[in-house]
Amino acid sequence: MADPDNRPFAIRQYAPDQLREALRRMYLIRRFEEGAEQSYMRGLIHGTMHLSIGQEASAMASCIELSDQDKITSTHRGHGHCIAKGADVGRMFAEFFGKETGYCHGRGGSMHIADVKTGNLGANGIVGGGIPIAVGAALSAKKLGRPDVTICFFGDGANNEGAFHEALNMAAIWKLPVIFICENNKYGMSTPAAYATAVPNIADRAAAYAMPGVTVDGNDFSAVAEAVHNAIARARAGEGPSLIENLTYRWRGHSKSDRNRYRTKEEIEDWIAKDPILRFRAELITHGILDEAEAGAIEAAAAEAVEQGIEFAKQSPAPSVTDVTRYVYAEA
Amino acid sequence: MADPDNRPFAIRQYAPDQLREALRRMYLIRRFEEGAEQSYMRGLIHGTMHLSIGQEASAMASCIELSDQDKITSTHRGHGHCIAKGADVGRMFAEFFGKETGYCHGRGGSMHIADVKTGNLGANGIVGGGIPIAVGAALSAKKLGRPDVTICFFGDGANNEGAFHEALNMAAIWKLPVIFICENNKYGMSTPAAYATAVPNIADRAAAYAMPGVTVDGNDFSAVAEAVHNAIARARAGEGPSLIENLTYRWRGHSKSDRNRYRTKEEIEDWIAKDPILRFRAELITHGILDEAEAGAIEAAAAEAVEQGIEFAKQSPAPSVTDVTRYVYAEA
Amino acid sequence: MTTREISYSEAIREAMAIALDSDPAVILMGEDIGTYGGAFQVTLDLIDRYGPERVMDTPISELGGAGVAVGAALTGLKPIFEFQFSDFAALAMEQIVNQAAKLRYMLGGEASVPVVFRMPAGSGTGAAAQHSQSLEAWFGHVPGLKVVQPSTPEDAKGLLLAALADPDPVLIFEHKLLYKMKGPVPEGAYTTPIGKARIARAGRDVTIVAGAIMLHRALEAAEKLAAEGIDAEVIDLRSIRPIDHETILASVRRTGRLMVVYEGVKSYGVGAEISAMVAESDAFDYLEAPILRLGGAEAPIPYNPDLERVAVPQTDGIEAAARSLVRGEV
Amino acid sequence: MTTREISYSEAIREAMAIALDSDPAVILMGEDIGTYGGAFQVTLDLIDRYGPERVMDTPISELGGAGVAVGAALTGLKPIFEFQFSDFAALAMEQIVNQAAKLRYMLGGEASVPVVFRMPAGSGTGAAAQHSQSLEAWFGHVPGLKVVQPSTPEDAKGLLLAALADPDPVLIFEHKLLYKMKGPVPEGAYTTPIGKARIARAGRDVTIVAGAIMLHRALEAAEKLAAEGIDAEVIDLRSIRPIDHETILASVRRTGRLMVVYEGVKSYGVGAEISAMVAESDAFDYLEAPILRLGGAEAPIPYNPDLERVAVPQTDGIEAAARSLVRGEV
Ligand SMILES: Cc1ncc(C[n+]2csc(CCOP(=O)(O)OP(=O)(O)O)c2C)c(N)n1
Ligand SMILES: Cc1ncc(C[n+]2csc(CCOP(=O)(O)OP(=O)(O)O)c2C)c(N)n1
Ligand SMILES: [Mg+2]
Ligand SMILES: [Mg+2]
Repeated sequence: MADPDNRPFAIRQYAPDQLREALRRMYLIRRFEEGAEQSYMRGLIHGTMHLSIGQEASAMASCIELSDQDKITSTHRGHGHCIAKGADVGRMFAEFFGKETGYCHGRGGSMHIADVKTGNLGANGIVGGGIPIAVGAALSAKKLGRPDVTICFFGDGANNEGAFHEALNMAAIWKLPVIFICENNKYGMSTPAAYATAVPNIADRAAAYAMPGVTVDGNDFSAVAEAVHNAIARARAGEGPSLIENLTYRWRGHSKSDRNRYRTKEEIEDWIAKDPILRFRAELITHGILDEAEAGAIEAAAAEAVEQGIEFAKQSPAPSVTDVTRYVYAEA
Repeated sequence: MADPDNRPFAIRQYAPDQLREALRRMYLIRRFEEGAEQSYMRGLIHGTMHLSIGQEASAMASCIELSDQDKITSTHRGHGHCIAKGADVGRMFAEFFGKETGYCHGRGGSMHIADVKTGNLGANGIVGGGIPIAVGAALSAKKLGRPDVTICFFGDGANNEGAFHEALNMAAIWKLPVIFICENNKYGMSTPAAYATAVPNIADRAAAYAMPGVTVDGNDFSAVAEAVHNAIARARAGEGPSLIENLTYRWRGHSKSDRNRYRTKEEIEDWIAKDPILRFRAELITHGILDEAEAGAIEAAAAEAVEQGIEFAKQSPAPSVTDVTRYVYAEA
Repeated sequence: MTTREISYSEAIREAMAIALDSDPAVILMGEDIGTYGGAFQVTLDLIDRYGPERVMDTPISELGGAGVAVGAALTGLKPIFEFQFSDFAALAMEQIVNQAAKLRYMLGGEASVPVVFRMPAGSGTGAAAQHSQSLEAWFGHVPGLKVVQPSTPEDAKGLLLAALADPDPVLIFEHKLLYKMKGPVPEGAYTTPIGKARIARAGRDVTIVAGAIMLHRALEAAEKLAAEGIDAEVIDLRSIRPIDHETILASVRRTGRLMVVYEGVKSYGVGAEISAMVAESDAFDYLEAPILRLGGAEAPIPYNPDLERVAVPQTDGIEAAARSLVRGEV
Repeated sequence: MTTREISYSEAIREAMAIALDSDPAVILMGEDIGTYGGAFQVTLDLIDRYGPERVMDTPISELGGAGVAVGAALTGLKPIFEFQFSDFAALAMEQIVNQAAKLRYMLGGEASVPVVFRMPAGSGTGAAAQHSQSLEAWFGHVPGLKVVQPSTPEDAKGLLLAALADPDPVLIFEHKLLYKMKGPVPEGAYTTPIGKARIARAGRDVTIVAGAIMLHRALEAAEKLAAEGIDAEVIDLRSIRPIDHETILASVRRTGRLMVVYEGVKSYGVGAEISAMVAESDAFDYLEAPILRLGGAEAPIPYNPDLERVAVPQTDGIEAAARSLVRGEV
């Protein structure tokens, strides 16, 4: 075995059980989204959805140290964050199927998937919409004397929204326990980050808020985990926010309506070759956290959980149409 | 006389007539605002107003190279910009007095003072509101093949608005001929820039847009003129935008309702001692551009123009109340 | 409870102090609400009494600031967020409308956003088009929000305390011209129910519905009309969302005539909703005349003071319109 | 002029191409309107035909993007700015309302802002609360803006060309469910006047005012009602600001009954204004029944498709409501 100090951060830092659970959740994300895609094609899900296949390391490594008290705000591409934070895939499918047993009782769908009990304050249909909300959650923690941190996910496209600027500035001046994680998958819908954003790395913008900014390989579980670990430590120590940019890629189109005209097949294939799940799995095997058979079992269990989740969702009741105005206001 | 190369930039760069005209306009700004203040106290002006006394070098040195084709967007503290850009103080007073002969026919008042013919697209009651508009003006110049540049004035408080971020990013990615001039007078209303803005210098934020950013002594005419000169050259050469931060100070309260509780008398006095007009006047005399007597005559002429302006405004007719919906839409 | 005469802004401040005293989750946020005391001096000395940890100056960042308040409300705080002028809420519509108003629903009832937005509104201060709007109708159109508009110091306090007790987002439109107006206000904590209108003056001949500063002009007009034998009932609308249908309909059934007075732009304004609500109800059958709306001019608020005055309803206009309505001249 | 059957989105695209061809000052701006062709494929191949200098992808910056369009319009360009979904205009209210709408007035007529905002609106796509709103009433409330809502491919083209010819800011609410709908569209350039409604079906028993997708549902309902002897007049509203008072009032004077159908939230929606406008006019005396509004539910648009369907008026509901109105059951 290699000198312990040379092992990747995640292997050094986390217990084998934690690492296996992380791999399990990454498979769960992948299979969940594949299952959602198929369900969509079979007409079980309507509307649209945004798949994060290819970005699983970013979601999972960012959330590995979080408890249910810690919060996240997520995006339109939020299934991975939701599962990484601990949600149940059955209730997620139920939501996508528009069922009363879904996390949002069928009112939200994919774009608003949330699980407030595990600290997921919700996906958001508005690009950048969750960024100030995350800062607010961090403000609550600080004012109410709670140790929670908040992780705020957003995309490269979102970093050009005014909300990004205003929120990061406030987080910085108030030294709030929030970690801004930009999942830079090279495109905001069809628009290259290289065109839309004036700086080469989004983490460069941290300088405008006097906070640390780092760019890491978002498909490298350990690299992400280490950056987030440091940022969480900083946040919990009262030293304020950080900006982390995870370079990654979505294999699928932006949403169900994407003709993929803005990127090449080669580019997509290059990135498929950089599968973050296979990479993490290989790393765990290399470092003796699990063996092939165990890995296979984890993978199979994820597929099984997804099947069961779909079944649960199918069996679940739909909301009653007479309840269309229910949940608009608190019930008296 | 000193070695020519050591003379201040403005003295080297501009013809004596231009420099004398600059001094004249700086006095005109000062006397105009004093006149407005007195008129307000006498009840000739209602509403509120924001005086820029103490910031005249920033306005004038920024505009010295501009023609009427070049554009500016201004702020709630916009009298100085308006005069520096070439407006007539009589029509300005008429506007403040709510008269039909005013630049806005009495509809706008101080907060919307504009003079579209000299390229002033208007003060703005919305902090940061003019920043995207300036970028749009620069886009017009570029698309329509005109050589104009646009100067966009805003305060230190405005730099925390989302509009600042979005606009600077777009100006940068499209390499538009616009110069962002932040007049950092240490406070946004009562809120210290040091509290509200996460970075020590607002020019530090230029890094987030990969554009040059400089901080200069905004009470030093020549320092401002040089920075703006370089930025204009860059803009006209098609190399894109720049951010310039002029460090300055407003002697008066934020507006007519300010109790000045957030700053000390000493601080105000320190800055009054740094009067940008006296400093520029002394510099012109030192370098033989004019003598004391000529300077005195310029000062007196400014006072005289202000008196005449007030007279013109007083004599002017008010708009008819039956015209309240006039100018909402273009007349057919 | 003892009642004293204090001003509308003092009443609001008193409500905030009660809230800060009684609930550690309450914080105030807004631009220059600390040392400056707020643009209209409503928060005045609260920073001295509660410190900058509870009375937080925000940078000039309306969208972000409102969003921070929403996120804070979602996670345990109860922020009272002051827009310096309600016009600047135009910068924060996304957080107010797309987030605060919809979060409970989008999350199927699993989340609550108990945030209060204070909205200084209205014209009459010479501040021109971007600082004088009355935009309350926009928010009335948004399910998930509650929108109130106090006309008296007593209600300014009671509605703010009711808003704080409400688990959903509430916007309070405070009229700038009322801040200095005095009136009787009970000491201590009490709430004015959200969604209840108030008959400010009983009458038989015509129902006049009005809110904020317009209530006072309508009451003045009613007094003048009384001298000529016209007996107007004046209803203080108080709540824009939800509207108190019953109080208004009952009044119209009695008087047979309805006039709505509001400062916002006439078309698509508050008066449109009230008129339409009555016109589709059973009170329609009681109407003896068209339903009159007296709203703001179809123009931005102008700077010139005479223009500014004619841009919104004034007492004499209300009086004349009500007279014509009662005399059947409409 | 030859007329062909093309879709609503093809008609819009054709109008944009005509404008780009005929006026070098016209540019298109918006998120993903280039290579992607726009979220609803309305701009499709225009980037291939006119290049990225005329068809400009903007970063995801709605406030700034709209503001750039306003500044460009103020200085010589004629931008057509596409919001990807009209819901995102909530981020740009400040530039649309505080700047574009008011600049001419604030500057006393010395400035002009000839910008066009394209607003894909409405529900029915399963996109839930933040991507399905019908916010046109907000803009109807804003002097300085013009607001239209085409219901047919022909009008989609004609109103866009009219908007471009207009020296003031115009918002065009395009209904997402109509993009694929085909209809006859004349070739070449023509304008549909802003501010004119259209009698889409003449009738004697009841006036139904509707716009966008609701017009088609109202027409369907009218056909069904015809079978039972109820003859509905259906008016295509077309223009939300200004409203064509005369066409609507004349119709109500003939039919004596009015119903307004709209997708936006019922309260404070488009129907409120139309109802109130009629209730205060001389047509009031012709009304034989209350004025009915059929608007969206008082809720955000839900995700579940059945809930989504009941959240806005459908053909059967329109039919039933009109029947009750005519039969005096309201
Ligand atoms: C305010 C707003 N503008 C535009 C959109 C439409 N939209 C949805 S996702 C998206 C791209 C977002 O890009 P990015 O932030 O990079 O996230 P990614 O999709 O790549 O994960 C766009 C333009 C939106 N939902 N909200
Ligand atoms: C969007 C918006 N928010 C708040 C205000 C109220 N306000 C007017 S000026 C001002 C301070 C602006 O500070 P700064 O940008 O530094 O300009 P300065 O007044 O110092 O020249 C504030 C808060 C406003 N007019 N617009
Ligand atoms: Mg992206
Ligand atoms: Mg300042």
